[in-house]
Amino acid sequence: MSVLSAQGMTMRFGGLVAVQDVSLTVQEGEIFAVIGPNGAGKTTLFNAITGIYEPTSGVVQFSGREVRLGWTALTIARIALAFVLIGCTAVVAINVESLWTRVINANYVYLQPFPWGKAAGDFFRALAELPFSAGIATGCIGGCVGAATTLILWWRSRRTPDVIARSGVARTFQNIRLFNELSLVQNVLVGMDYRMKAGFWSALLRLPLFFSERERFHAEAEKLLEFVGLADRADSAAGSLPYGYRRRLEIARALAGKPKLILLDEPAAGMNPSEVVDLMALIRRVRDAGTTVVLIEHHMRLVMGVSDRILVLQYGKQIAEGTPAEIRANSACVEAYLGTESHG
Amino acid sequence: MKNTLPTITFILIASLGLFASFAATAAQQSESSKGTLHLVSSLPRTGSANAQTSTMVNGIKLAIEEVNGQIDGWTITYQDLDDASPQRGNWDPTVEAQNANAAAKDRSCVGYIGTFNSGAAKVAMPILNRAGLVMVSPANTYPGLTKPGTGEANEPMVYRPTGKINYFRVVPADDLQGTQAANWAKSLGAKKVFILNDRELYGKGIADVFQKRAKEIGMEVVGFEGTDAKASNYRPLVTKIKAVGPDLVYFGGTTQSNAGQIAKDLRAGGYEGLYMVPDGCFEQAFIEAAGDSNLNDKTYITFGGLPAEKLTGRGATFREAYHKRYGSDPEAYAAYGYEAARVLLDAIARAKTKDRAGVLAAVAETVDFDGVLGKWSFDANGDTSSKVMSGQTVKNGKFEFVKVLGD
Amino acid sequence: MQPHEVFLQQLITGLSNGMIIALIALGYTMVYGIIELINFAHGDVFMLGAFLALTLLGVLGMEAWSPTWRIGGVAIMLVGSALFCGGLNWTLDRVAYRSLRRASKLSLLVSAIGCSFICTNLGLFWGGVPMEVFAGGVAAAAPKDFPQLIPQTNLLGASAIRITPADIAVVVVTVPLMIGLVFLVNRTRMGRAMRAVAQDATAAALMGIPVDRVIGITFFIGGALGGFASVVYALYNNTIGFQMGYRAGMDAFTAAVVGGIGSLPGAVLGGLTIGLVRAMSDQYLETQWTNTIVFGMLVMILIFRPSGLLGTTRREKV
Amino acid sequence: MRGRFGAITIILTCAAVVPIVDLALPESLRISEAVRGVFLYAILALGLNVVSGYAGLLNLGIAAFMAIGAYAFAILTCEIYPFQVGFWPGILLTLPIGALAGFVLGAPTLRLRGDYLAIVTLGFGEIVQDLLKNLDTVTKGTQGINPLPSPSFGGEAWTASDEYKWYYLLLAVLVIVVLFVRNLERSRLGRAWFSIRQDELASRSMGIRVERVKMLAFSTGAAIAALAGGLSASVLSSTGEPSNYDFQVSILALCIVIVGGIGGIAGVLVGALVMVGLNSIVLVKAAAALAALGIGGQGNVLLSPNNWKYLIFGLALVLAVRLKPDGLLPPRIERSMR
Repeated sequence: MSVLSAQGMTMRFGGLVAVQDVSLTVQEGEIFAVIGPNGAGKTTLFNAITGIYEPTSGVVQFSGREVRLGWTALTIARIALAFVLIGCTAVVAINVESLWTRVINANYVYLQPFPWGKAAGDFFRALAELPFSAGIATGCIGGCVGAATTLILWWRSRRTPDVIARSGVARTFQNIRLFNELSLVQNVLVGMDYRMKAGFWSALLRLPLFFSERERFHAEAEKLLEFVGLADRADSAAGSLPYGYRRRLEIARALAGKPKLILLDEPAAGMNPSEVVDLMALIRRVRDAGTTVVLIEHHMRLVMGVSDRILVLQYGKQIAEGTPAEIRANSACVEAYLGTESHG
Repeated sequence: MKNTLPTITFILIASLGLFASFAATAAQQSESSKGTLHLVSSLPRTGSANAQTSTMVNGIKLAIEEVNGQIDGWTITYQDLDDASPQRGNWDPTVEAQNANAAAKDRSCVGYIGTFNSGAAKVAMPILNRAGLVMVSPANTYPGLTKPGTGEANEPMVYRPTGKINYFRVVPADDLQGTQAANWAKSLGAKKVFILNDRELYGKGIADVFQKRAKEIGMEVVGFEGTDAKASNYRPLVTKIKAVGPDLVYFGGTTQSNAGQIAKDLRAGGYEGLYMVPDGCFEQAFIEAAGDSNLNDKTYITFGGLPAEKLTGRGATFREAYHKRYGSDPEAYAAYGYEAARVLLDAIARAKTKDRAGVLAAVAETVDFDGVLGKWSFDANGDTSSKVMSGQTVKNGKFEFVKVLGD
Repeated sequence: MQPHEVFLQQLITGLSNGMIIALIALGYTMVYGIIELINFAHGDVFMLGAFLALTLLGVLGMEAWSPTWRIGGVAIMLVGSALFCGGLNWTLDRVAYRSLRRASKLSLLVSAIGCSFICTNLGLFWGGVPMEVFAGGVAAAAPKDFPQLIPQTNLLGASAIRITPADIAVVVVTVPLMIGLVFLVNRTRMGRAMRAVAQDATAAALMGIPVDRVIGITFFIGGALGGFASVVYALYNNTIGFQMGYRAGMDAFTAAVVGGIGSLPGAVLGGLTIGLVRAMSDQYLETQWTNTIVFGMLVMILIFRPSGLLGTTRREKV
Repeated sequence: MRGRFGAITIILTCAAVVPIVDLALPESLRISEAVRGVFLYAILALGLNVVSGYAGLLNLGIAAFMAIGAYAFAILTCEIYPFQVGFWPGILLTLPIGALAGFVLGAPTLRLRGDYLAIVTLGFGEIVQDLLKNLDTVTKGTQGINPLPSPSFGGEAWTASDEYKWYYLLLAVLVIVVLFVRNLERSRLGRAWFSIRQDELASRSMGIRVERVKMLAFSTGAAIAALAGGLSASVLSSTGEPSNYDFQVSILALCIVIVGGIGGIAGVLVGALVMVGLNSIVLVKAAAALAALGIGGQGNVLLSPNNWKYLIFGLALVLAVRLKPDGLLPPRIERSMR
């Protein structure tokens, strides 16, 4: 079954077409590589897949399902609720002075007990007697503004990176984006965040759930750091890590959410040959642990060494797809990419 | 952690040290035979009200200098407290409470001159009332501070937790001035009035009274709007005013809340009717801010008391003394400040015991006081009995007395 | 006045006010565009410019000049205030901001707030200068009258609608400045350098652009615009005071945001929008609600266009 | 991990002994009343620190929430309104009311980029003052609402003169707020806040629901600010007037957070001491001392010490960030987070 399927992806920025009609399908348990010269649109493709960009056209499916918040009953209920609440608020807000005079000032005599029942009655009577413009019309306008705002905000958040990450797709970044001021463990714990249950109140009041969860996830995070070989630095700040280790930490952070699919953007960039060998082993271990891997890479030895299948992009278009052996035999690819690479 | 502790310790010690050194200098007191009686004023000295409060403090100092800082062998000392804070640029309730508490605790303090803002008075009054310290305000005009039934249901009892009256003011409250202003507006021939207010306690209060009175005596109120004191101009509002065509625009507000700019924009916008403002604008700074050509002949100012040049007796002496001391004619606020200080000094002289209780009792007994604002007494609420209101206009860039307002 | 006359009059007033706001907003938006700093001191630099203009007016005795000479006087004030404000803004950058380029943006902001306080206080002192135009400096904090060099008489004669020479002056000063600025930024070497620094200061430095100098010049130009604005403002409103920088600055900053911060045409559009909304709200609603209306408009615009009316969504490089 | 808690403990312990030291000093040297103001600002700044320090959302209108807290407390407790719920329920209710206000402002605007949000909050700060002024049937406009109840533990209600009682009450509230904020900081939520402050896109790509997390920060900050507002109103027994909660207050809170060291509790406490101390202790006493010495003449604006306060405050800000761009006590997050 395909873990990731992207069909007809096109990404346009103004006049520039960064990715044009690219399709790819990644099977479960695969290591899939996307290669191509600089500026071929690889990272843009990743960004479109992970929701950082909204593709100009094309459909992305994870495990056969398009990840996008849909029109559910809940959404409609939310918009309706916004309409009612904001509409009512608008009516009360616009008329607050007259209502206050009628309900509070008229009923309250200094230091005498307040007739709550009568006041409540007065409140509704006053509401009912509002003129059309201050009552129903204001309510409708306020409600429409509220509903439109809610709709817009919801629409913009339908396919954001967090929605996609929560569906089990993790990624790393080409220009490493760690949380430099946080420690290594903390970085990994951020990746685990959406698996945690303890919320605001358990943190504030230190409820038992907070402690049990903290214990559990800390242990797991340390295990993950061990998995990528960084256990001995767990408590130092990520910003203090040497470059080569940062990639690993990013991979650990990405794995922390137990994703089904992980996208690695140039994981070997800036690594020396022995680090690359370690990385290849790590990528295989990740796959063996049950996570499908998609990677962008320039480092041909790594790509050819670990990939099951390779997609070649040039100028935003896909020019070939196949096993490493097929790509090596494809003259167009060698010319477009491998040829230039061998000089560099 | 290593460099944290020294930092904190340093900061703590430094701030304590700085404070202590200042406090120590502040604590210096002069010695005299019988002892020291201390007066303080608490006025906003930082920020926008600085102009008025400076003249008030001038007035207070003049009053003390006139008795050479001595009464019956007691030394009178005076401290000018600021109830504004730099970050606020305006009166700050926390600072006002601090001032009041400090005065309450200082046993040698027998009189508290203040506040400028009625809002600040609400904070200070209960504190001073509990301390039994007399408070004389040179500027508060909010009626609810003294007069039952004019403010909220619990006013003014709420400011007198001990039940005794310790708060007095030498200026008439808004209810008097607003009413008189409306009467005068009608006698000037105004039929349609447009009322503006600066949405501050003073301006809104007086504009409300003006509106009520204007309706009672049959003027048509064609508009009532709250302005924004920080606005750069009021041209759109002036267009709105012109569109309804009033003969008089009343602005409840002060020079600080942009009375001058409103005058300017009224003229620049082509409004040709009359313009009337309360005593918050009775200062030369108003004419300077508005530009005399915008005010001349068509502007009317009400004021609780008589203007300096119309004063006779006590007032005339004051005017000369002030001019000699500061090189300029006293303004309304200087007279209020001077009057407040003199009431206190007079009471100290009369007091049987030279302590808080004695001074408080003496202030309350002030009868037929011969002051710069006329001859007046404090009534049972602590208000001045002076009902003299005068009307001014502006001619050739100077205030000119028109008449004494009365019913 | 007929209803349509009232409407037209509010349109004129709104546009005049809007132009002044726009001119101040340009200074904000330029500085923001280049170092992403909300330059809180800008409003106060603007205020000091107005004080300089009044001082020049007093020193040269312009009130006594004939109407034609007065136009020359206005030109002197414009140039003087622009140079002064530009220089002051440049100095602030040099003294208070430059050393914080690498520090967090918030430290920079606090530095700007500090500068704003200092400038406000300097304005208070300036108001105490013993000169006749400052009322002899007796009440330093009081608002100061700025004489009507440009008369506020009606050019349309007895018509109910008023267009005054001051309205015309606002347009005559503001529009060429805006056009000149757009030309400067889009067509000159300096403008190109500014845009380069705005996009990526590090890359610009690597390309041999003297980044600090370019930023300094941007501050100078931004300040100079504030200086021009201060004279126009003073001529139009005829009052200045040491606390006028706050509201003027806030209106201008709102204008810059409404238009899309960093965008020059946006700042102009934003300024005009705010001027018009203020005028219309004063007329057809109540003055006391005008600020609320402007704020509501700001929020609504930002909900529907999160980068302002003419702002471009900046794509984050991933 | 231990380090910062050490710093916080030291500061709070010092604060606790101030009144005791005070009693041994002559009247004019006592400062505990002024330190009370430090506590209120520290609570306010802790609220702002959650928003601006942890989550990195520049909020220039925190005073608006303080105003909302103060007026909510006043309307709920003052005897001229029918509700009169009493001090404790009133103070506790400021929290949800503040949080709700934060939600109302935040819901539509929290998606905005940094400085766009800043201008919205700045505007909100102005609008709340306007609303409080304009709706004078409800809020009494600029009159202020008074008197407000003060806590009583069985005995008589306190007055403004019971300074040591107030002192310890405010200190206790400050300690509770510090504890709660610390609990949040060292939790999943605090981690998420730090992560979005450093790199919003990366945290989003890690599955952090940025809007929700920001909203929690915004509402928490607003709730704490509202609490500070309620307390300050209760101490003064009056709300003062709406313009007592203006931009200057927000700015002072922001300066406290940044000068102290953004994102750390100890830094905020030190910042509050330094900034408010400078403002309401050193400058005030200095001006008073100079005036007592006869310095501060008439006529010349330069001679009055009061006229220098803005300048000194501004210079202090510029110098503070110049000398210590990361604040006096910059937090080391990788250690404090656990």
